[in-house]
Amino acid sequence: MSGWQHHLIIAPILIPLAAGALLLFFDERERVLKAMISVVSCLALAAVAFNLFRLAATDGFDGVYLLGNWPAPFGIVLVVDRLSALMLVLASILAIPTLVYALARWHTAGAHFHSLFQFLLMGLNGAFLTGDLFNLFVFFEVMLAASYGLLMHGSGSMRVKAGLHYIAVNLAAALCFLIGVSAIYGSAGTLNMADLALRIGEIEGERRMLLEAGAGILGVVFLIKAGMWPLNFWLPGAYSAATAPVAGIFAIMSKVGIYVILRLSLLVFGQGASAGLGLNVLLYGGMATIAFGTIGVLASQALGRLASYSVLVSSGTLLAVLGLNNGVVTAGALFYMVSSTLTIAAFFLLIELVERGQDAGASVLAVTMEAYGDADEEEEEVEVGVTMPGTIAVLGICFAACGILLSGLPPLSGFVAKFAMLTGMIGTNVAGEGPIPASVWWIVGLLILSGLAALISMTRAGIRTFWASMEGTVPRVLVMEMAPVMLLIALTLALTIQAGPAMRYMEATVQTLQQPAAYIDAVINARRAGVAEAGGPGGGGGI
Amino acid sequence: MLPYPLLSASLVLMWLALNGFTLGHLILGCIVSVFASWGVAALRPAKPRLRKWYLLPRLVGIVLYDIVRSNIAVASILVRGRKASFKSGFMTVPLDLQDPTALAVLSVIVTSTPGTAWLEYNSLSRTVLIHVLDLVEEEEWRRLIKGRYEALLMEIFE
Amino acid sequence: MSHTILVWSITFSQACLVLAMVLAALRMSRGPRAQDRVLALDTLYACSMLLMMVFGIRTGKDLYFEASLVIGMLGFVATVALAKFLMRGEVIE
Amino acid sequence: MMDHARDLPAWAAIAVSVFLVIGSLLTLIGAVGFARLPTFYERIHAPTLGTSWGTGGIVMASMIFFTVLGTRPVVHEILVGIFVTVTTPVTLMLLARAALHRDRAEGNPQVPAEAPVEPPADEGQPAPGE
Amino acid sequence: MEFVLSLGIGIMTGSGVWLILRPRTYQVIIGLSLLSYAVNLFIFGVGGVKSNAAPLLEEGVPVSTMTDPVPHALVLTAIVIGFATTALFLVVLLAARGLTGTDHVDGREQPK
Amino acid sequence: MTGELILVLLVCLPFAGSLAATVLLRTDSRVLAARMAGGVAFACLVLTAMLYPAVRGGGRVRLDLEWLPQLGLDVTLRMDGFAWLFAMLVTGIGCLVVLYARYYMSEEDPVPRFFSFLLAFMGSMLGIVLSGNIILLSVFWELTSIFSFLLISYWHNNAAARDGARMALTITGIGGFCLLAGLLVLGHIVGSYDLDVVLAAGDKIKAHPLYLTALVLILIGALTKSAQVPFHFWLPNAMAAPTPVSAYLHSATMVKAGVFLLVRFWPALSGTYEWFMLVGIAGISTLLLGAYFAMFQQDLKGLLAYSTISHLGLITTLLSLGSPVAAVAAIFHMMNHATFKASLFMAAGIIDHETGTRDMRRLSGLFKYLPITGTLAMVASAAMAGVPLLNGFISKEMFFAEAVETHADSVLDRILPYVATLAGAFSVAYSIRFIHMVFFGPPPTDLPKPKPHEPPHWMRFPIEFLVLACLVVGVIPSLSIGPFLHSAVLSVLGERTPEYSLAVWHGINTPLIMSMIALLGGAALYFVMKDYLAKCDDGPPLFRQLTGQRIFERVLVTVSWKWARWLESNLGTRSLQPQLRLVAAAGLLVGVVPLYIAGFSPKAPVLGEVDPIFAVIWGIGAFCALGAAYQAKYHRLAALVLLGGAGITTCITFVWLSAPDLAITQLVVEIVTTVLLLLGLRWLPKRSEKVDNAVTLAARSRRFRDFLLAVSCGFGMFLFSYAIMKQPVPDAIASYFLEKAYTEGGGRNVVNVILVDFRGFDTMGEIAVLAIVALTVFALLRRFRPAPDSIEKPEQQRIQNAYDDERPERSAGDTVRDYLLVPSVIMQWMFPVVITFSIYLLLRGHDLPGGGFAGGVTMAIAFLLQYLAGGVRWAEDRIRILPLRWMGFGLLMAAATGMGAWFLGYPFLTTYSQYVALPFIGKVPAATALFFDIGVFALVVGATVLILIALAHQSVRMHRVRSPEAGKAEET
Repeated sequence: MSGWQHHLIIAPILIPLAAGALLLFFDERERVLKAMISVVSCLALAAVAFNLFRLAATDGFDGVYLLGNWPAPFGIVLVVDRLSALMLVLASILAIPTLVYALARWHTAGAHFHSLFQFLLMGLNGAFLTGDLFNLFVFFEVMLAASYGLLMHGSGSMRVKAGLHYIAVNLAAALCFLIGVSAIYGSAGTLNMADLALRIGEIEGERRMLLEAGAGILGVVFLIKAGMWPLNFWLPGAYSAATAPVAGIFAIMSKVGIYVILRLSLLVFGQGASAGLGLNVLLYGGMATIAFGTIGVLASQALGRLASYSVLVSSGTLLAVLGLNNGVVTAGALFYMVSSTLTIAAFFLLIELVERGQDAGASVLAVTMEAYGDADEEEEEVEVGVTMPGTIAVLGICFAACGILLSGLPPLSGFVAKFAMLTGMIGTNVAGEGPIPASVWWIVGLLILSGLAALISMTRAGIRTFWASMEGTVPRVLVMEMAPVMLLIALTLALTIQAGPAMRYMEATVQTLQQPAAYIDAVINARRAGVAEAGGPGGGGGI
Repeated sequence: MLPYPLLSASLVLMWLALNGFTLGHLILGCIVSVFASWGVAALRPAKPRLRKWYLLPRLVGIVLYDIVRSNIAVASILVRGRKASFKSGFMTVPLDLQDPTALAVLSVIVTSTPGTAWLEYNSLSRTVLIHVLDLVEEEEWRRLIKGRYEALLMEIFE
Repeated sequence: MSHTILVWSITFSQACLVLAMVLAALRMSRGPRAQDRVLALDTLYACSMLLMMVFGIRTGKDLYFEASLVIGMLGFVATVALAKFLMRGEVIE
Repeated sequence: MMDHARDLPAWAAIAVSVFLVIGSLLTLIGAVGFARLPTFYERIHAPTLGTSWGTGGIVMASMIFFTVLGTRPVVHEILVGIFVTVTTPVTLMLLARAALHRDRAEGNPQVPAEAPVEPPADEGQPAPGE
Repeated sequence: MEFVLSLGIGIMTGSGVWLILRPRTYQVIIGLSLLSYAVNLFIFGVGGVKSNAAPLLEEGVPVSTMTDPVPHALVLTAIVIGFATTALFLVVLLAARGLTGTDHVDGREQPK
Repeated sequence: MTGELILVLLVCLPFAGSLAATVLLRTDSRVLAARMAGGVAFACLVLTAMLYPAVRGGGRVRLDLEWLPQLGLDVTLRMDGFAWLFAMLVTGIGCLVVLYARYYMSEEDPVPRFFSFLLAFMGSMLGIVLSGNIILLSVFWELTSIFSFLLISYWHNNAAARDGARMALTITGIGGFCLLAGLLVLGHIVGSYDLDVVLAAGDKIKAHPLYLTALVLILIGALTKSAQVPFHFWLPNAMAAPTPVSAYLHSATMVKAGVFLLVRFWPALSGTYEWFMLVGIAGISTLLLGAYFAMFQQDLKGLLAYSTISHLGLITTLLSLGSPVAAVAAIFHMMNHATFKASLFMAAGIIDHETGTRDMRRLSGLFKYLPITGTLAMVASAAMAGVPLLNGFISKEMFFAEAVETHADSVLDRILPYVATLAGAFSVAYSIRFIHMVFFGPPPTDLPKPKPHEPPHWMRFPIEFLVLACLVVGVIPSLSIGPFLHSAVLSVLGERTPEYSLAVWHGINTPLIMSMIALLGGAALYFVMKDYLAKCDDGPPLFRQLTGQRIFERVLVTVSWKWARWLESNLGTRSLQPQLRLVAAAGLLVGVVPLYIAGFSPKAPVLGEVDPIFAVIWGIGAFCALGAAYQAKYHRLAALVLLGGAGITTCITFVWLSAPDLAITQLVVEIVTTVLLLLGLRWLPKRSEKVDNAVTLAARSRRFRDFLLAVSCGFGMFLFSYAIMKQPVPDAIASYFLEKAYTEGGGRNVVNVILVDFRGFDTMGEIAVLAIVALTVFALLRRFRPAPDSIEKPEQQRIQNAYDDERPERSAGDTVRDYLLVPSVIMQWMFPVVITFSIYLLLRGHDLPGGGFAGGVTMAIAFLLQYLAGGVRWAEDRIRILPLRWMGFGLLMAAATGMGAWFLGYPFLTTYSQYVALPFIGKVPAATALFFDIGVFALVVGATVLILIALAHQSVRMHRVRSPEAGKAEET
């Protein structure tokens, strides 16, 4: 592998960082330039992510990047494996449509949208790539800080109130994160995940107990992020208050928690004495989350809340399914994660367009509301959209597609995802493996119910928005706003058609996750550049 | 280049005091002090005219001595506690000093001397309100401030 | 002998400073008014600064000097802000 | 404890001890006064013991100690002294003035009113802005 | 040492938790500050507490006597992030106060 | 053309046509759309017909395409005789419906959309028929639900259409989900989703413990789709659809999908007692109730809808019996029902179209106006009634024959003949009613369209064709439908194919007698009830109030709305406090439970170890923390000051426990935080202790709970930290850092080397956080609006300004000028000093305590001091800080330093350090880490200043009315 390719691993962090920093040099009025920088960065990011994705699937790829050229347990490492590459691709795929959507109008609703957006991407990518617990904390904070800014982008009472709750809960979570990480450091003496996985077997007695307590506290943090009931009440408020493009990119934020849980539970707690730590919490918590999300989906009147509760359903599904700790099901869950992230993003983007049509004055009102009380904001151009023929039809089709995706109906990827998980639980893949445990039946029931609830809610909402109130008024929608939604839906369609290859990737991913030895080995024995001897552990490593 | 030579020199001294004396640090200190004095130049403070800067050490000496003296005085009052009969109070002292820097120096002297505290300067009436812990003889204090410090400061600054 | 004196005097002086801090803390909680509390905080800062310097003597390292210098040089900023808040109701006008 | 200081000459040890005791005692006395004096305006005098010679004593002690120990002049502690001396008046002044304002606003009779408008007659004043 | 420090951490945590459960935004921000002190000290204490063993390399001082520098670095990062988030939370609570007119954490007064 | 290709085309063509129709969204393309749809449907019909040779005599065509092979989900298309027959039905009736709709739809309707949905529906239906993979089948199954929803709600401005469509979707959706689950369980049992494999594994399935589960789930799917009791009620409500839709969905396709499924899985699932009971009860009750309800409908389409339900019940009943002959009858009746019901719907549509109403109470004597349609309708309804020489008669005969047979020897067996006869009588009654009330009797009086006349010929053509089919099949069954039926039966039953004969005349036997009884009884029944029926309300007498629809809607609203809302608000919360409480409790729980489980017992502290001075310091710290907690509600400033006290304790602790870097950083941060909070304090509302001290009991208990939680958290944290501190330090990575810091990192301050080198990446992230927060703060404050009660200047300023204003000799602002006169001088002169100090901290960081962060904050304090001294205007008049530039520069500098290593072939952030010999000066340490630290420094300065100044600007901004440069803190 040539040298420059190896540096690609850090590019997903550096590109948005540099773009975000560069954006600071330009005044808010240079909108076009800022937008250009942002778009170029996102495109570059996508190119890099796809490249890494491709590389991660090839054999013999050295996905470990030693920052500062320090050997593994001491310095910080970035690790690209199939899972992190998948998440990178997902994030960058999501970034482009949401950014384009934002360029239509929202990026002018407040200061520094583009910088914050880039920093959010940086935080996301960092969280996906890092192989170090404390570095994970740092990137969590980067991501969260940017999300605070983005959530309140556009200001307004709703957003700020939601932002207050969101920040307060996340600050408490951040403190827990610190406690957890330091407890792990105090009991295991390392921060590197791979090293931790190595050491965990040797830790005994009180130190093991402290380690497990630390891991538990850490788990609470990730569950807060992932939105497990009853730690998820911040989520509907926050997501539904955010502007459409922000909510769109937030779709992947709750998946970060899932990602980390998946990563740590299989890497560190996959084997050995602490194996399966907290799996039951995931299982039952996940089921409770599905139930709560389902209830919320039914109880939501506003589309934004409906979408937010769909996020919870999706999180709950993933948590519960991960709690089963079954390879085939986990592969299905990965597929589901990709599919539901795209779906929810598309839905959040769509909601704004749809609701714009509900009240003829709404779009103007939204703009004035944004600008209210602010002296130095130049006036928004009122004519933001053009009434296109067929707008309603396109919106309606997209809405129906979202409904189909959310409720897991064919022919889009929501069905394939649900099927992939279900078949792993009760279908052919467990044929003849004895009786099916009760918890699986519960999950199956909840999954079906949640799909049904989404169906009921979405028809209710769709009928209300498209057929009962939209008569005569056609929302003003720009092609630039419609295209991202359609792109995302098209992606789910592509995912459906290419379900076979996609599932193969997911299965391979799960296989690598289930054999953490290779990961650990790659990290610990990663070669330092320019150092003659293989970068083994230093004097104090004690490995 | 060097709008405030005295300040720059002091900064170099401070730098050397912090880092220890080496040639390298002397050069670095000079660079830093030039940089810092540009910063202060941007603030455009009222530039003090130090007429008789050689009187400064004398002032410092007097003040240090007075501080020692009043330290003892105040400490004894406090140590005696409730038995001490002291009468604290406010007094107004008219001032002739005009230069803000000189006023600042005076205020530092008055306040860092235990037992007296500079409360309020009135630029219209050009008086200062001082609170004294042991206000036995008001004129005594006034004389102390005007004669002992203000006169010297007037000499140095104006 | 002289060493013993030094040890004792250091201990004594630390005790004095800590006691002073206790008194300042008491004043801080008792008030009765905001300016008393602010002044108490200022005193607390000063005492901690001295305590750190004594600690430096005790350990024979001047690593802790910067911390005391920070208090000496910048500690007043917080107090100034507090005082200005009391006087003007806002810190920066 | 204090093994590093065993080589310290006796005179230095005693000088350091004396300065330490003086400095900390003065600070303590100031704090006692601060805690016990009845009015705010009296209380503002007390901490100045700590910030003047209290600090001074400890600074001196530290300087002597490190100079003798390290056999090179260590003077940076003097900066602490200088800055404390320069900045303490600022805080006291601002605080006291704020207290004065509050007392006046509440009509507390024990504080003097704003200074009279006319400058005292015995002042021959140069024109402002000269 | 450990006992005193952990007791202190406990008390700070208790006060902080009490405050973040209060309904006023200002209480919450003070509580978060207290909690971040406690957490910083906790991280700090994880490396083991040693007096006079600063991790600054000097000739003749064996490194084995020095305290663990890693928690220090972690605390430094945590302090910075804590400062940043406090600032952010403050501004958000001000904004919320401005927009809703109340300093209740939910943006409206609790019905009595 | 190969069979495989035809299969693909059959499924794809309709969808392609559907997509093409959406392109023709313009309304003037209605004819074009109709032609295209007709063409597609006809092509499908032809294609299907072409496959007949391949499926004749039990043959099958099969196509496998990989989709998700790992999970057993493939695109397997498979056509056998039964599928062929059904596909013919779907495509054939599809053609006719398109033709009919071409004339039926009015000018205003967006016709392309209609045809688009219709074709898509046809495609889905063909998909169900042709699926060779049971999961693929459920895919198409759900698609039919979705498209039927869109078709039923085609006239969506009509509330009834919307509700009907939604109900259809909900019910069939539920069914679809259950079906999927059932099919998965089936897959679990069989180990494959391939239809052929599943069908071959009938015995294995029936013996499996999960058989009942699978059966129930699949049956729910099938019965909902086929509108069987108790899921029948969606079908009548779906009659709000345009008539072509009803004709298509409710005769040949949608509702037939359910029975199709039953037939499809008949070999694998049927024949057990469970099957017989479940399917039988549903079928029999549907048969009877549907027929009974149909009699009392006043809506033409309603009558037909209930009749459909009843006929489907008949088919279901036949299938429940488990005998091969009954299955043959079921398949046969499926075909027959489709023909006559489609024609009847179309006839009803014509009547509706011509008269403007479908209410039988208003219709009368139409035969005069619509003679041809009337005749056709009469024949069709005769077929529905089971009149001899029509196709309905033959299959009904077969049903009666089966009904008298004994099957599972249960109560069902005994009642079945009577039920069948009764239902037959009802069906005769409503058929007669349909004809008699509409076409005979006095001329109509209050028709919305007064002059009905015959429709265009091509609109009537489909009916003519279908009626002809009824006749042909009815007269010469074995010559017409016989061979096709046989290959269908063969493909379903395989070896179990029974002997049966399709003949009109079997001699006088029990079924014939039953038929006669039903015919005569039905006629009699109608003429008895004629007068009542002519006037009565819609719906059957006993059940009029108890309509499934209403119950369903109530239940749906209750469960999915009322209960959901109640649950949501009770299981969730929108307040912050409970959330934080939960976070704290969760943290406590997971932190303490392991300790408890492991039986943790803390080592008792040794008193001698405790340094009393340190203990006293912590006494102060704890005191301050508690004080802050106590005071924060009413005495904010006191709380702030006490917080400062707690902070200084922390600093001393850092000093005491060997962390000078931390102490410095904590101190500077402490100062900035205090100022920050003070800046914010100005905008908070006044709060006095007196106002709200009426504490309710609830509040008191809440407080007590919080207090307990806080105390336990504190105690837990105490235990936890004590445990962890008492733990011997593990063999940590620390020793590596201590050893390599100087030799490889080039610095003596190990903490700083970690920060800028070993773990420099953390620092980069951390400064990014700071930058982000600064940006957010700035963005938020640009939109800042203070609450009304804090817009005014603070009280103090008002008093002081009033004082200045009162006195003529004073100008405004004199007080503050005097106040700051002396302090500001000192603060100004401190400016260069602090700057020097900050640079000092920055430069020495690598070797001694300090570093970029502490230096940066110090620098920011230097700026802050000037703002404090002179106010915003004064300061900005003199110093122009461009915080955003500082931040951008800092970030880029840090990143660029890291990237510099690339050019030497090293990874990001690899540092390089060396001693450089300079003239006069000697060796100077030069590490690239310094540049990184400079980046940190610049960013911290920029971010801190931006945060503070943006906040400070608010005071100024509020007093300035819309002046152009307001809020542009970035430029100052």
